[in-house]
Amino acid sequence: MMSHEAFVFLSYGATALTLAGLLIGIVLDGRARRRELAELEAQGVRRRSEPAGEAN
Amino acid sequence: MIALIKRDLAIATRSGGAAMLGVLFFLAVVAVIPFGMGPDLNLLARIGPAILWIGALLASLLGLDRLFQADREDGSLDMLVMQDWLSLVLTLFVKSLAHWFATGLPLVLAAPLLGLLMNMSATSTGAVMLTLLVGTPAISFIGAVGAAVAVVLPRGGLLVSILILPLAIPILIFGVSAAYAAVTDPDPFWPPFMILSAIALFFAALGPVAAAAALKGASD
Amino acid sequence: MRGPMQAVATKLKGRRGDSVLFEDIGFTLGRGEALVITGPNGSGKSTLLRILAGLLGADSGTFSLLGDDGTALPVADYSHYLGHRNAMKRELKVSENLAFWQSFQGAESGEGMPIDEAIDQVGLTGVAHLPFGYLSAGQQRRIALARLLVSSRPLWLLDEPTAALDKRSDRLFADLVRAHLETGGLAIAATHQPLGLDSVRALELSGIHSTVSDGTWA
Amino acid sequence: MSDTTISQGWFTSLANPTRFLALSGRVLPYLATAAVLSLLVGLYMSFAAPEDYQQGITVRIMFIHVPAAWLAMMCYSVMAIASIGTLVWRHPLADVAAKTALPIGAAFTFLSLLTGSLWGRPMWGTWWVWDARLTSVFVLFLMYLGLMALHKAMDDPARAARPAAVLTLVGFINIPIIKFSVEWWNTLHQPASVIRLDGPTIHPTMLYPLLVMALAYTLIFFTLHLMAMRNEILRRRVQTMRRQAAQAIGGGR
Repeated sequence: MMSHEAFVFLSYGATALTLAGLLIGIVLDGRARRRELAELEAQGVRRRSEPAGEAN
Repeated sequence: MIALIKRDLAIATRSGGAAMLGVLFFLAVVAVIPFGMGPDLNLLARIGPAILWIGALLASLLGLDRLFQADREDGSLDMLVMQDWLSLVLTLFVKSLAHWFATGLPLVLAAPLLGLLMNMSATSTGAVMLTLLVGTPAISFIGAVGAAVAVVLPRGGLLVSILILPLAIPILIFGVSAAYAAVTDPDPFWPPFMILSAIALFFAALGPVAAAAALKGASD
Repeated sequence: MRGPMQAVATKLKGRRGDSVLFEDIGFTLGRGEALVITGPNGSGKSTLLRILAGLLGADSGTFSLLGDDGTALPVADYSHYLGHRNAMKRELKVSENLAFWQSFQGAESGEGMPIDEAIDQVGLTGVAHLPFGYLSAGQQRRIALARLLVSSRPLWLLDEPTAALDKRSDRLFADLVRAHLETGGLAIAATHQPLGLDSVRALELSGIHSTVSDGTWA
Repeated sequence: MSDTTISQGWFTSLANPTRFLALSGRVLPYLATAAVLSLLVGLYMSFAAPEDYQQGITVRIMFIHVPAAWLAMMCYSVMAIASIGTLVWRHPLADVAAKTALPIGAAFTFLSLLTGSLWGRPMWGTWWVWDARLTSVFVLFLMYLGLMALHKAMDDPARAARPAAVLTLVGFINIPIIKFSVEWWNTLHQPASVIRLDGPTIHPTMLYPLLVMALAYTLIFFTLHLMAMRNEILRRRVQTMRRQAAQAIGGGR
């Protein structure tokens, strides 16, 4: 039987881990999207509705 | 062949999320049981291994019809079937394996979570995981035969399950009995588990060959 | 150099269900030669090609590839089959699709061209990074043609290769086949597209087997 | 839109994804800072709080369990409102908001289940019981996952938007069930002690850390949600640009 402290520690640890994972996932996803956009723009693809050279 | 595994896994994870759907179905099926049986924790703990096994069996049958159907729809299947016998058997083995990675393995990994929900002991959960780890590949391999037979039929999905279910019964029997043997004292764990492993190996050998025969015959 | 010298078909007979579509089809193709199969719908063009590819069993007769020294080569390893469908996954990028087929169909008969070059050849420079599903029907067909280029196989079996292609792409297709023949390849195609080559022969399936003309084509 | 009341003008300006990107980019740093600060304060307060005479140290799990459960429900409510936005006003950002809230909501639901389970083991002696509160939250978790699967199954986000919105709204009936489950059925889970008509019943030494943690969770949610929305807008932009690129290649030249 684990001590009660262990359960408290596990809860906080799991919460921290899950939230950090979520944050990292979102940040990485954002980077990947920005990279794709940059690639597309490097290839000269422009959005029809936007003027050239729009910053994201 | 590595390329084939990579391709099939990429398709499974990228769009449609076959892997996730299987696990979700597994979760849903197992979660429904307590509603039907009543939330008696002792009862749930007792029937837990069987429920998990049945849920895993149904969940792995769920995606089987897409195993060759998707390749047939876009014409890739022709290129696979065109090969000589040995390469075709190897290809189908690899495809079944990729299918297991995408749908079977996530079920094994989800099992402990469901074990908690069913109030199963750690030993019992571990035993179910171990038997599922051996048993779900067997389902994928024998399922390939059904998928190959049903590939030319419209509404093959339901048919695959009906065709494969009887063949999967031995897997279920020995998987569940091994899982129970791990927790009930006098019964030995290893004999049923070894039989289960033997079935898995046998299906791994038989499945691709039979599926190859079915696909060669079915091409129209 | 590469691949077989000859593709030889003798007395091929094919049927759909109970009705015989054609019989006594025979031809011999040498390196750099092409055979164009024509005929009305339902005359068995696709069936013939699938028999040649080994996807269907012939009722009778044989089809074989012979190497330079006269030994038989497995058709499956030395031919590309392009059916009505493109054999590409919508979810994957064009480059991923082609890379898969390149490694899967990597032939004993020689190296294919790099993926980017193959895409250039079909006039779609710049689509490599796009998911295949984003392309229009004509573009998808052209990528399917690019599959024939990324791994080198001497015999091309093409079933309506120019379906969904516009006029200009038709010419592009003819150029690809011509280039293939010039490097010593063979092609058998069910198409109405004139290839504009001397070495192209024609085989007409007339639909009802009793009127199969002559049979052997020279 | 022809009629331009002030609120609608503001609304339509927000509807422009480019404007939204600019605006959210300016707000995000402040939001993130506030989230981190309140989280630190909340963590300090929850460890400074005295131990409960009944529950001992495990009461500290409450400070991360209860806000997670609240957020799980709030996130679904946000999605439900966004779904109305999709169905009624066809607001282009509404679908983005609903879709990107999904994984975050699922994470909070998962956390509330997990921390609850970790609390239940020492206090109730079991990881899990099938009582009304726990089961309804578990159903909420399944709904989050199901909606995520629905979005994943469609490669065109525009086509997934409306069915997902309808499903989200239908699933909203689960939220009041979760809220009142402890009152409607006699369950193991303790009844609400903070949000009650007659005022909170827990001691202020417990209440304040809980409220600060709830604030921190809320700020974390909005920070993550804004970031995810920006990603989704970029993702869709990439998609459109790719389609345009595909059209342009080999066609005109």
